[in-house]
Amino acid sequence: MNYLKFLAKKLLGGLAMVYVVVTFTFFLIRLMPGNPVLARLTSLLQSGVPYQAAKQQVAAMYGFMPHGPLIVQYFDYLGQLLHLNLGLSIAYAGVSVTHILMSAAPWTIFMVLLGLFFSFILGVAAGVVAAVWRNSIIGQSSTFLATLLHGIPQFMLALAFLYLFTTEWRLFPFGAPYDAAIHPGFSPAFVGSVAYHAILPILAYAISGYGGWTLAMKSSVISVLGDEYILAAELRGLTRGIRIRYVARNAFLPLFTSLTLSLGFMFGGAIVIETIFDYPGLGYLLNNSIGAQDYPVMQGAFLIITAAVIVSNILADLLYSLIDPRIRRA
Amino acid sequence: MASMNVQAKALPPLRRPNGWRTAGRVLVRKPGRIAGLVIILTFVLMAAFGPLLYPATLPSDAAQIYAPPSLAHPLGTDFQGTDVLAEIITGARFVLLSAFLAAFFTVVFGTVIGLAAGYARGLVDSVLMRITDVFLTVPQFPLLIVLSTVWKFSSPLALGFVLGITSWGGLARAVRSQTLSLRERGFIEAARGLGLSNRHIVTKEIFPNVAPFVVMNLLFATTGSIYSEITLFFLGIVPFSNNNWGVMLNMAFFQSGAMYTTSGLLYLMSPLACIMLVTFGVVLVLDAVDEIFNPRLKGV
Amino acid sequence: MIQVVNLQKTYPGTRGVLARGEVRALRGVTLDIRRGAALALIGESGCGKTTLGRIVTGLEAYTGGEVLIDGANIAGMTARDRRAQFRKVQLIPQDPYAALNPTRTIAAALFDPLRLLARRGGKDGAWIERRAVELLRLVGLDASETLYKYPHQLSGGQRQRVVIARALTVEPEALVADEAVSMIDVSLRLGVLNLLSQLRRDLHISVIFITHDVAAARYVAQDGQTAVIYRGEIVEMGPTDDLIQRPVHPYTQSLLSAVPVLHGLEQAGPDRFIPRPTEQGESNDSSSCLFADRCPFADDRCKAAHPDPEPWAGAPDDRLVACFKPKERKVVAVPLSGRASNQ
Amino acid sequence: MKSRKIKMIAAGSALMTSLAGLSAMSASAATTVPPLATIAQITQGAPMNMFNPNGLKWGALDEMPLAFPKNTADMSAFFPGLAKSWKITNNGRTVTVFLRPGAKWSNGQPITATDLVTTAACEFAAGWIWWDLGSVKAINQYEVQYTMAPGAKFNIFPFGVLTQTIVPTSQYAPLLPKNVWTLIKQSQYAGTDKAQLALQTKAQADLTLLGKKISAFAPKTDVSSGPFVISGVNPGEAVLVKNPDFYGAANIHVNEVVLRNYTSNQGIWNYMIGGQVNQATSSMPTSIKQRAAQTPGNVYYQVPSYYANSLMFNEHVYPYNVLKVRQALAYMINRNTVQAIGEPVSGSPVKYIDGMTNQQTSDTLTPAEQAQLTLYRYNPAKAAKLLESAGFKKVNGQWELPNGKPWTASLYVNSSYTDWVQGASVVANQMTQFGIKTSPVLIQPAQFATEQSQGKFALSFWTIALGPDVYWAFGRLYGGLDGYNMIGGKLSYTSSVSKGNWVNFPQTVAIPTYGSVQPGPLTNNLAEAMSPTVLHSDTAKLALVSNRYLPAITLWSGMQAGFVNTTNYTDFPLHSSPVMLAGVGFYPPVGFWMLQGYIRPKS
Repeated sequence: MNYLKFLAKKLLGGLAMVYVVVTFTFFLIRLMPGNPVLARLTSLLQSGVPYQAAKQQVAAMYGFMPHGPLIVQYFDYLGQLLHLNLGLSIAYAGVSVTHILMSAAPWTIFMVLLGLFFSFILGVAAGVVAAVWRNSIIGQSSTFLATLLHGIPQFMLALAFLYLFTTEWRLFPFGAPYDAAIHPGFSPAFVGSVAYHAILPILAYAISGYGGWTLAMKSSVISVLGDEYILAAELRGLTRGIRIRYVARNAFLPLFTSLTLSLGFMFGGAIVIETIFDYPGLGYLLNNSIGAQDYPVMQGAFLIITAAVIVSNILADLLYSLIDPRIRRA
Repeated sequence: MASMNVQAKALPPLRRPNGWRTAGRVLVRKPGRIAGLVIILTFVLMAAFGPLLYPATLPSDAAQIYAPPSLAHPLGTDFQGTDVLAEIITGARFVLLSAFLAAFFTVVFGTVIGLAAGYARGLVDSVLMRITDVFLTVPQFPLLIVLSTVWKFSSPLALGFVLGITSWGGLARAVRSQTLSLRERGFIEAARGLGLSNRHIVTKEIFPNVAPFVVMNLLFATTGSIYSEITLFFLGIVPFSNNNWGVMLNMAFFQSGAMYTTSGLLYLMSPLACIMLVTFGVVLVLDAVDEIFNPRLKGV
Repeated sequence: MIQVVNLQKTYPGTRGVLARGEVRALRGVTLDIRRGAALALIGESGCGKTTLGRIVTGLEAYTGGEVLIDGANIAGMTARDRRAQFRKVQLIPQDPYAALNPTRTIAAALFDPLRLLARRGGKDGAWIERRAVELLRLVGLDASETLYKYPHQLSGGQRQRVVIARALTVEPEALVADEAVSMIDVSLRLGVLNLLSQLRRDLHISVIFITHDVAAARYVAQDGQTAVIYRGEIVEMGPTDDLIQRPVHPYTQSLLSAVPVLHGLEQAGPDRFIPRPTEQGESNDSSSCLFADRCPFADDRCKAAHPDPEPWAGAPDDRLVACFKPKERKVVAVPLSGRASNQ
Repeated sequence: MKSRKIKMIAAGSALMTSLAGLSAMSASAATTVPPLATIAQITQGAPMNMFNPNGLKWGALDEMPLAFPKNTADMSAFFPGLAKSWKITNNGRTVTVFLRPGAKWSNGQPITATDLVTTAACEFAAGWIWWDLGSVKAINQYEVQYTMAPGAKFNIFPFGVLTQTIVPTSQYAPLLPKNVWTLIKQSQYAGTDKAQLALQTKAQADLTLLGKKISAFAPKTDVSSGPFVISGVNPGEAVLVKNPDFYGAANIHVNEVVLRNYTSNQGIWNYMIGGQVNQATSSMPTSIKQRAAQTPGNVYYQVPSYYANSLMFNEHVYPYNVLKVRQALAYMINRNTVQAIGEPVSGSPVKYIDGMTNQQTSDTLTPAEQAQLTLYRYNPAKAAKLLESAGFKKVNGQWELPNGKPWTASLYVNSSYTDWVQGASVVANQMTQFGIKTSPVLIQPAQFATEQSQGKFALSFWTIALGPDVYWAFGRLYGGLDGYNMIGGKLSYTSSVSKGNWVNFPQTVAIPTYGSVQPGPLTNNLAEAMSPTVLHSDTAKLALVSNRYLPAITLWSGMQAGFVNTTNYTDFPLHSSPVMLAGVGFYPPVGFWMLQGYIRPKS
């Protein structure tokens, strides 16, 4: 009963947030000074098409731009959105935005979540090590490594990986989510190819997030270590292993909340990482759509990134409430 | 030591503690902090005076493209034969100024909204927190990219403002929760009982208690903003006309392929190294902040 | 000076499936404290005495009844006027460390309210500092050793004196001391209690002393009144010494029974008793005596009707008691020498 | 470097083995030779439709034109494609195309005259006819006659006909309404009859709608007329396999082609240096050329190409409408330095600033005509003198406008063109050194395009002469951008920025020998003049106008440069082959090379 109420509240909150973002981008884009038709026209001219022909082509491509009062357009957009129709792309002349997004979204979501997963798991483990053995060389080097990695900007890591692993040593490919010769499906060849192509970006996500988790977990563990029940456990004579499990479990919970906050950051990082690796996900799409003034695609990409963050937030909240039931009553 | 004052009668000469002296003492207590301070000061000086040392546009020399390090060019030259060191020095102002402004705006928005929400509670609180939730949830970097389409934030002030307004959410939430707990503390009730104004209570009683946290966030936000702005320039999302470290990175990576040659590598690495150094300096100084603001160490 | 008429305070119950009931912290308390008088409020924790203190100092709103300060009804005042009225009643809280802002010096704490007064009275900055030093001397502190210090640099007793000095900055007419010495070292308590008595004498300030410590209440309010509160009601009230020597309400008697006996010097009163524990929680039914469930002397009438405070016939003075079966019982410890006080 | 690599490999041998396993798994193709890899732009969700601006169709790979133009000033030289031969009659107004009998689509159906007619209908609707086509008539299954619109004059009409890429009737005919040709006829009406004009308006609207439908059309499968057909596409890669139905399949020695996506030159460099593509072209700095040359198997090549990058003025903006200012800039910009940094590998500084590339100048102008042109050799002193004579003053090393205000400038470039960016950086630097404080401003491509055409940039970069035809060179100076457009068969002029004129060159100027000339109409005449002598004298006049009045300062003309990787494939045509002359405009060029019998896998 309570749980359903909690769930409903979260979902409603998420929907409200999506609505805010939709409204915001809708009006923002109507504010934009540029004219996509003109942009297309000039880029045709730039590529050598004579003026008259370019004009005619553009007229054919964009014969019908949205018109009517802003508020009518707005409700029309909302109505279309309910049918998951995000309009038509400008750069791809009439191809539906939803179609374009669907070809990009899975890659980003897959990589961001895996990257976050690895950085979180590894970071938390290293954080426990750094805290429990904080006076030994192992703990200190773990802290040092984390501090170092935490200070390296994400794009720097990505650049280093790109240089070292795609050109200098040529261990990994870049520029595609999988080998196009393989038919997509749940075949080992396809999964292998996807993994092979995604290793570098995922590594970049994971390593750039790792340091932060280690440091956070370390301080959380240290504060829990000071708590009285740990002392009591020690006095009861519990073994070290059990004590560490005790501590880790309780130190882990506060980190879980920051997990939801870090999602936005990770999706933001997608723009950098995907652009550097030419990995065709949402971030790459967003960046390119800005370059091409393809506002419907830009709007859609932004919306779907935000929606992904919101949905992941809700999932994380639900997961958290399963781990720590107190949260449901609060 | 003030407590050793033996003049008991009449109006004693009262000694006030000096905050700056304490801060200075705290900062030089550990060698790491001195190093951090030196790094930060170096870059601040670079930002303040660097552009004065060089002509407004640095000379280029087609005969010196990607020259190796030498006395004339300690960090070598770039794709058009311009001295990399000079670019680093003149480029510091934009980066640091806008990062500082961004941090400043972040902290101002975050603190004011957090304090207001936590102190006022009720409707004000819920409205402010819903707004905060939106800013917390919407990922900052994509938002910046979308905003860049309507807003050419290419001056340090505009860039600082837009970075600030997109990143105050976390701070506001933290300040609010601290304010909520401070609000229940005895001294706030006492102040209310004495009939002191709300403004007084918020600024004089609550704010000093969240100040160390706020200052720490100011430092964090500075490094965070450096990353964000450099990334914006690196990806070429903000139109740019002046030289700064982010522009250098964009030119090095996207335009001139500096990454692929040993001779060009310094051009790519120098701005990266500067970013790392600034971050490093901030991290080193950070642990002094708590001590400076901790009243237990004041007036000693 | 402070009049409280039928004061009620109800907290809304916590939301949720299980705990729904509201909490009635005060169920109609009537009091009248005159200028310069002393009143001790005693009762066990949770009885509502702290709530009463917070209401009369303006820190909390009430849900029924009236509060009059200097004859003026607080209800219906503008926020500004209300603040001015409540400034006359200052709270001395239990925890002197929490009551002082750790980030600010004693000077800052004293100057702020003084500045408020200075502005109103057209005084200058020098007056503020002079006045602060004066107030510190009044509470027995040396300004040169305390003024520019932080709270953590002072002892508990000093801190509580600073808190009192700060309360005095606004020239109050009454102080509400809520367990004001319970967190101070025992050795320093007497000094603070004496200070309160001295302020009452010298500055003609009323003192409301809220405590669960009978001895402290007796010390501060020895020439004043004591009221015993049980579950948001005054069950017995009267001149302090008389009430403590001759308690008539079974609840007062049970409280006094709990005062430890000094073995070898005293012996327990012969009628000492321990109230019955209640198993299924106390009834919230206002149509009976609230103590009836735990009272060993309760009969059917106590469970059928609610007693109101009435003058007790057994004393010449103005004693009130809310009990159907008021009876003097010997519960107070008696010195071993056999010399019973007041008898 | 090498020893480090070996160590690394030894250390990571376990990792390597597992990765080798992975890559072996992913290379599921049965061939032992990896597919031939090259670069292309592959966009998310784009349809396999050439009418889409980002469609997944690549010339000479999975689509075929009737013929391939040779990249020379002679606009009537072609390599045959789907057309076996052609006949140009009626003074260039009629072109008859003879299709290759036996040519088939990849679905096995023959390529016939019907496909050509369908293609023309689609082109009309989608606005692709820029070459004044009047009517199309299928003479028989393999013979189609194209006739220029009545009243139209367009001297490269045959070029327009023959460079058409053909789409399959089986896919596109269902999109077309039955009356499509009636609509096209109605839309072409040129008279004054009211009823006919009303019909024309309606027909044009209908065609626009149809064009939109055609541009957005997304076929389920690739029906190819070329040597390859798409077998798999993901957002970053496309795989094409050999089309066994292709008429010249016997000549094609490659079984599979992989197209790798790129978005910036940087991406191409990474592919080239990483040896991940067998062919790629890109503008590149010397360091990249040297680095890529170190990659095993990489061979550098370059092909002459017609383009000249230039500094373009918006003469709506003072002081750039002052001739002496433009001339001064021409003298103070050191074109050698600009080229050395902007396009060091394959560029050459422009010799005569005359609106054409070096190649075009030497192809079209006689030595005497060339001698008439001012050389604008780097000469800051002369530039200063010119400015002073125009009332400008140099104060404290900074030039001031005659009204006493300091002269500062922004030079706008498209941030995705690396050569522009670097070139602009040098030009701005030189201007600043000279005393005009100038900063380069980098702007994202589409925004750059929009704002440039809105006249927002006083100084910007622009590519002139995009192609061998002189009309294409001068059209980019005195055509639509200068307010001259063909409207209803008549040349009209506007000086308004809002209507597209952002060059704002004077309508009439005087030049030696020829006297007063009008560059706009002259340029239009370049497309219409049928007589070579007229063509020649018009070109000479326009070159002289461009040289004297400088609507733009051409900086360097370029070559198309790139690398081929010969590790797995051999027999690339490279420098010596005349085949290299074609394929410009056909990216990637490997398809065309293979058509000519080049490129074989190493066994």
